[in-house]
Amino acid sequence: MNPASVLIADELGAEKVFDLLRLMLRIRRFEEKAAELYGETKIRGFLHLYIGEEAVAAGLIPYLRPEDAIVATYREHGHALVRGIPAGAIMAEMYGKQEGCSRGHGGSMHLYDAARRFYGGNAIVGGGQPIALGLALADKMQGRPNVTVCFFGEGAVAEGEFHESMNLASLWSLPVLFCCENNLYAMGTHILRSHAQTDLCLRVRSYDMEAESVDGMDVLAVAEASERLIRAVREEGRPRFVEFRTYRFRPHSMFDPDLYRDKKEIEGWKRKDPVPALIEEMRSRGWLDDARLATLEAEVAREIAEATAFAEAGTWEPVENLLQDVYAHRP
Amino acid sequence: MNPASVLIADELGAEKVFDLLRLMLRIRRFEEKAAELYGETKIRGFLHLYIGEEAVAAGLIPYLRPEDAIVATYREHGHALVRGIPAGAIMAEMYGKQEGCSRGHGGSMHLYDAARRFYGGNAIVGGGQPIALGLALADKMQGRPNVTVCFFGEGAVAEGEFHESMNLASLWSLPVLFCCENNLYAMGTHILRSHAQTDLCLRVRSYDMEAESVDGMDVLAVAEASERLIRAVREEGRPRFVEFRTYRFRPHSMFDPDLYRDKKEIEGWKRKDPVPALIEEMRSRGWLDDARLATLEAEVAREIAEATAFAEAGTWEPVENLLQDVYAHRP
Amino acid sequence: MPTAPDMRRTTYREALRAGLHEALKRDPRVFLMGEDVGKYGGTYAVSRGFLEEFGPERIRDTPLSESAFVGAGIGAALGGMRPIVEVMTVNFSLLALDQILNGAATLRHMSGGQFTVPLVIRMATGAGRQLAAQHSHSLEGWYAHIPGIRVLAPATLEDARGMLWSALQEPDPVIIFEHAVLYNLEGELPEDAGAVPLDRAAVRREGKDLSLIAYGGTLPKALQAAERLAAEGVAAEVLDLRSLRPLDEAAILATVGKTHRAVIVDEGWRSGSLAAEISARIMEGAFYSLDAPVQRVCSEEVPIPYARHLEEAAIPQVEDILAAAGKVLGRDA
Amino acid sequence: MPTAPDMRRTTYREALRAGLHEALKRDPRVFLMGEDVGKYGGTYAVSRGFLEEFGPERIRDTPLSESAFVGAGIGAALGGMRPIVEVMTVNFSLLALDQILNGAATLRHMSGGQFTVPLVIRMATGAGRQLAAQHSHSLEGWYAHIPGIRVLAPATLEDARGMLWSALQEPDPVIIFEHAVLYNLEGELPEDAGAVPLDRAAVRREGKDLSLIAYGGTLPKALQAAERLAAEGVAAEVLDLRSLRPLDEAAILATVGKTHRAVIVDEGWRSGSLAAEISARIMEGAFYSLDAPVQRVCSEEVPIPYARHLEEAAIPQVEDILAAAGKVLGRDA
Ligand SMILES: Cc1ncc(C[n+]2csc(CCOP(=O)(O)OP(=O)(O)O)c2C)c(N)n1
Ligand SMILES: Cc1ncc(C[n+]2csc(CCOP(=O)(O)OP(=O)(O)O)c2C)c(N)n1
Ligand SMILES: [Mg+2]
Ligand SMILES: [Mg+2]
Repeated sequence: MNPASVLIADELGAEKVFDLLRLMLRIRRFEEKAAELYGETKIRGFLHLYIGEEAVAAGLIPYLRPEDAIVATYREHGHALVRGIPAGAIMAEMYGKQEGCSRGHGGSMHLYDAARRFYGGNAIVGGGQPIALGLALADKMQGRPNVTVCFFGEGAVAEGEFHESMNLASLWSLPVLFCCENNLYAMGTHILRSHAQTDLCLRVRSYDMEAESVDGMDVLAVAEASERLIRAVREEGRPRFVEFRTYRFRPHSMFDPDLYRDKKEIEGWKRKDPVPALIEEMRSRGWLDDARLATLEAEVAREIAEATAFAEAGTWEPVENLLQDVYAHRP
Repeated sequence: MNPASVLIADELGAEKVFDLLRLMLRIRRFEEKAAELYGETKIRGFLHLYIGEEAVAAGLIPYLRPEDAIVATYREHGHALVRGIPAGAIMAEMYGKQEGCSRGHGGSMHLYDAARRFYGGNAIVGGGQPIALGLALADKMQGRPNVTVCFFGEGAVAEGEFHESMNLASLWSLPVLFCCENNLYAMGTHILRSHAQTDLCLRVRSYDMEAESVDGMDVLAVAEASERLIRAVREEGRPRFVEFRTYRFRPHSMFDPDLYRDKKEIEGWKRKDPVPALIEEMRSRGWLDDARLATLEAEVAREIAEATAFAEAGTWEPVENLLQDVYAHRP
Repeated sequence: MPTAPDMRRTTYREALRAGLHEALKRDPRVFLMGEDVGKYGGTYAVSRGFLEEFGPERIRDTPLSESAFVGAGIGAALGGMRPIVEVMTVNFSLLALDQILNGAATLRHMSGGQFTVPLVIRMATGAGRQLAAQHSHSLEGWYAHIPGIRVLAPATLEDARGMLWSALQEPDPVIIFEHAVLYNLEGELPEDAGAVPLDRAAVRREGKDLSLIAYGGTLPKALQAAERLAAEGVAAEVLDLRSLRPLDEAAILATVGKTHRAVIVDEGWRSGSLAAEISARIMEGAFYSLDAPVQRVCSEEVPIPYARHLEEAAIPQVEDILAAAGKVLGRDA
Repeated sequence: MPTAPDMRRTTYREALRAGLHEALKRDPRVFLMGEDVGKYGGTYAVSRGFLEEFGPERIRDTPLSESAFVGAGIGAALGGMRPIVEVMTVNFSLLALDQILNGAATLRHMSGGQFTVPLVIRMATGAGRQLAAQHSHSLEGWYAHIPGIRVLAPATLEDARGMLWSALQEPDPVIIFEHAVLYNLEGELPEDAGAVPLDRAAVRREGKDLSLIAYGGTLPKALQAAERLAAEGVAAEVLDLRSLRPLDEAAILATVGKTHRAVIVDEGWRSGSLAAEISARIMEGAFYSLDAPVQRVCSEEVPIPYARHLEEAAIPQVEDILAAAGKVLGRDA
């Protein structure tokens, strides 16, 4: 826990901090279950776990309004859950059932929810950034005071789309909060082997955009920065960039043998695990005891069990529907 | 003329400075002729004139070694001429004759010369930058102490390719000199409407690459910087970036009605015309008199007349050859 | 009894311009964005004066960032606007192809039908102006391969005038290809010309002896060839595809069913051309009514060269159509 | 008398790996570059251990910058190297398509024959692993449309082993598509397996009743279908295209000339598929020897869905091939 976070906790108070814990736990347990179900071949295709990075989605997304928009990546279960997509709809999606939040068409990498302005879910690295520009442009042109949040990894920063999007967002003053989840690796490629200059904020400031780095393993730090930055984007009507320094505890995907990094490095980062860190802080403040934690765990376990049951009970879209929804009206 | 250029002239001496003048004049007169021939429909397609920007190619390219490589754009007559491609071969190319430097396949936008390591000639804005990386990589991997110079406009800086190329060049320490010919406009789009941050050097430094701006209307300043920067790239084996601040006196292409800029702005820049400026400086030093200038003009006029005659006398590639050179061996 | 509307002499360029003007006037959600659409007035002068009339919010000059501004078009469409994105020419659209294929075309289906991307993308296409290999592509066939988008090729003044508005009424992404040699095409257009239907091909000339199937820049050539054939007593029917995706297969089969012989004229490179698809559809749907194998007149498989005579040799010409017609009529050999 | 070479049990992945290993060993100008080819060991583990063996100069991990590193491959080839660029999958290759089409494919011709781009690009392709719409493309047909490049689709262990070396001997750019479902394909390969010819299609099974024409990921399915047909007394010939550009038209016409009936199996979306080109070639070259219209078995025109049953329904299956075979044999209706 960063020293400043003590003050943030004071300010947020026990209940809000408890909410942050609940969000992180929901992601953690949901993904642990997903990994298990992958082992049972209930879930297939690519599955990218967010475990270790929960503080980012949990600390940021609650500060958005329902009218705000989110563009995420293929590593987006956490973002979807925090945004309020029911766990059952996400799980059913990963099962490929038509009760899934994308009717089973998308799977883990393509969670969508139009009502919640959750625009995915993009399996092309860097592909979501231009779309975020447009969402923000539409809000701006229609005079809606909304913010679009766009998540991506540090690996995506090397793509041409990043550059074009930073420039256009700044040039046109689009209300986008660009959130780089810097977990140090793009698959097996360490940031030192993908970026000539690893100070990404420096890079971003060269587009005349404000940028800052935040400890992404500290949900309180994330919350403080997010509240402030989302407000700034909304008020100024200009984009901002924030880098959350984080780490994924699991391999890139279920296919990744994870041969490129040291077990010690992983252990080192696990010591910064945002979930126990917050529990520790809360306990020391007397905001959490074993009983309350057990209750929370039980509540989360129930949610996930229900989600799994929902997915299990889900139905397969009839094959006759295959060509539906390619066009609004089948031409 | 910049105050520092006085010292540069001292250092270079009368003959070297005269050579610079000759190069600029050759470009200027060559292009004036090309424009005339376009009017006569001898030349067709796109024709992008470099008039106004001659100091850049004339001041830089002479400092390259024959083994160095050049990647240019569709506005590359000047670069081709200074690199030593015979004016006749260029003119014939623009006529579409098989004596052209690209057998008439390319026209004005695609001048090539393998022996002179002149790699074009690229009609896709930003398209040449990745290729420059590879040329430099090949030199580096084969232990050749060569430099690759890559020219592009400030408009190209907005393309994703620019970003990817800067990063990769810096990350891999590739010996490329990136030369941005900032003439303020990309077709009709002023840099203020294409870049959020118009200090392009600031942008480039964020890739951990050294960058500087040079007055591109002053051939002496260009020469000084070029000699120094080419040497630095060669010695350090790392890329560098230089922005030449320049201006095109003519419309973007022969199709451009040039409605987007003020005649006054053009007049203002014409007062910085690098050709009369250098003539002036040389006269004041007693390095040039009317007679010598007349001789030079006559020499240049003869070269261009011969080039035009060469192009006129050139032959059309037989239509039966159409499918030649698509593959090394016709499959 | 309605009187015939007044006719007005105009050009393909002016017709496009009128369509664009109408769209901007009628629907406040419509805006135009792309390189040099504003201050410059549009590369082909289609939007000249619009910046002054509609302002920089709705006539947006973009930096050279094809991927970002096409993607921004997708996002703006998702956000309730009706963006018209101009990609200057198809040659530069490759830089935005990922956004089109993996974004615009897939979002509706991938999201289980939740999202709608009412985006219109305009681009110039084709060779014929000595712009050489990198500026002379005809990639309509590639776009016509992509499920989830519609692809249009206006070849007449009516379609240049009307397709844009119709495209804007579509809830799905539509790509409109304007052939660069057509901008100066002249003709008559009713004063009240407007929206046109999108999915149907059109018989531009009736005939019974063979079918010439064309689109975009090859339509005028097919019509010229038909004229020449008529002089020889051969009645060629000319079908203008108009919509390249979906293809109006019924119209294709109908004309072949009538004439029993077909030549497809397509400026794309032969191998893997849209013409191949049409030939395959005829194979599958009208094989037994064919009196001769369908022929294709396409571009030669070469990067389009600069020199005029080579460029002309590389792309379909009236003579090539006549030669192919001779073949299907059994008049050669 | 030479004795038969020793056979060794191996996989498509191992065969690719052996080919790559050999290339790196034999030619010092060869190097491999792409995302995660080094430290990670290659997305499909094809280059695992190579970084340790050949070092970071020759096994180059790149940032996520498809356009830049493919373009760098072009430049390196121009500069005398023999780069092998791995684009992780065809899905990401759109980001580099401009470099491929406007650079690699055109430089020789555009320069009047001065430049040579001996570049090899490898990429995984295809659906079948529930990776959903953005990760399941089969765009071989698009690449096969481009003059100036060669396109290969190894579908057997021999080709996985041998095509790379042959490709590296070509002075022109070659794209090799490795179908993602084939990596685990097992079989026997001679110990001394090596280079294979590039331009020729191969008859993988002889037959006289109909031709199944396939490539890459659809070859095993075509072979299974042939097996099933054999059980019903129908002798299907299976032609493996191997080279998608140039197409071995002679082999296509030869098999159709023999069987008079053909089904083309292609994982690309139907409209504008490579299968359309093959159908058109048969139309033009073998029309009079056809006993029935050529049929295509392609992917349905939908972004490939995630759910297994929907994905299976979207891409060609053995049952679909059998149904099409029934059609050309006149056994339906
Ligand atoms: C354009 C593109 N190239 C390559 C890939 C394959 N790929 C998927 S995720 C990934 C790494 C991305 O790293 P980063 O942006 O840091 O995000 P993280 O996975 O670490 O969250 C790669 C290379 C892809 N999906 N899209
Ligand atoms: C990718 C791409 N997009 C658009 C164009 C059309 N175009 C040609 S030149 C040009 C302006 C380029 O400006 P800049 O890079 O500043 O170079 P300058 O022409 O000023 O020398 C544009 C938009 C193109 N050739 N390539
Ligand atoms: Mg990462
Ligand atoms: Mg410029």
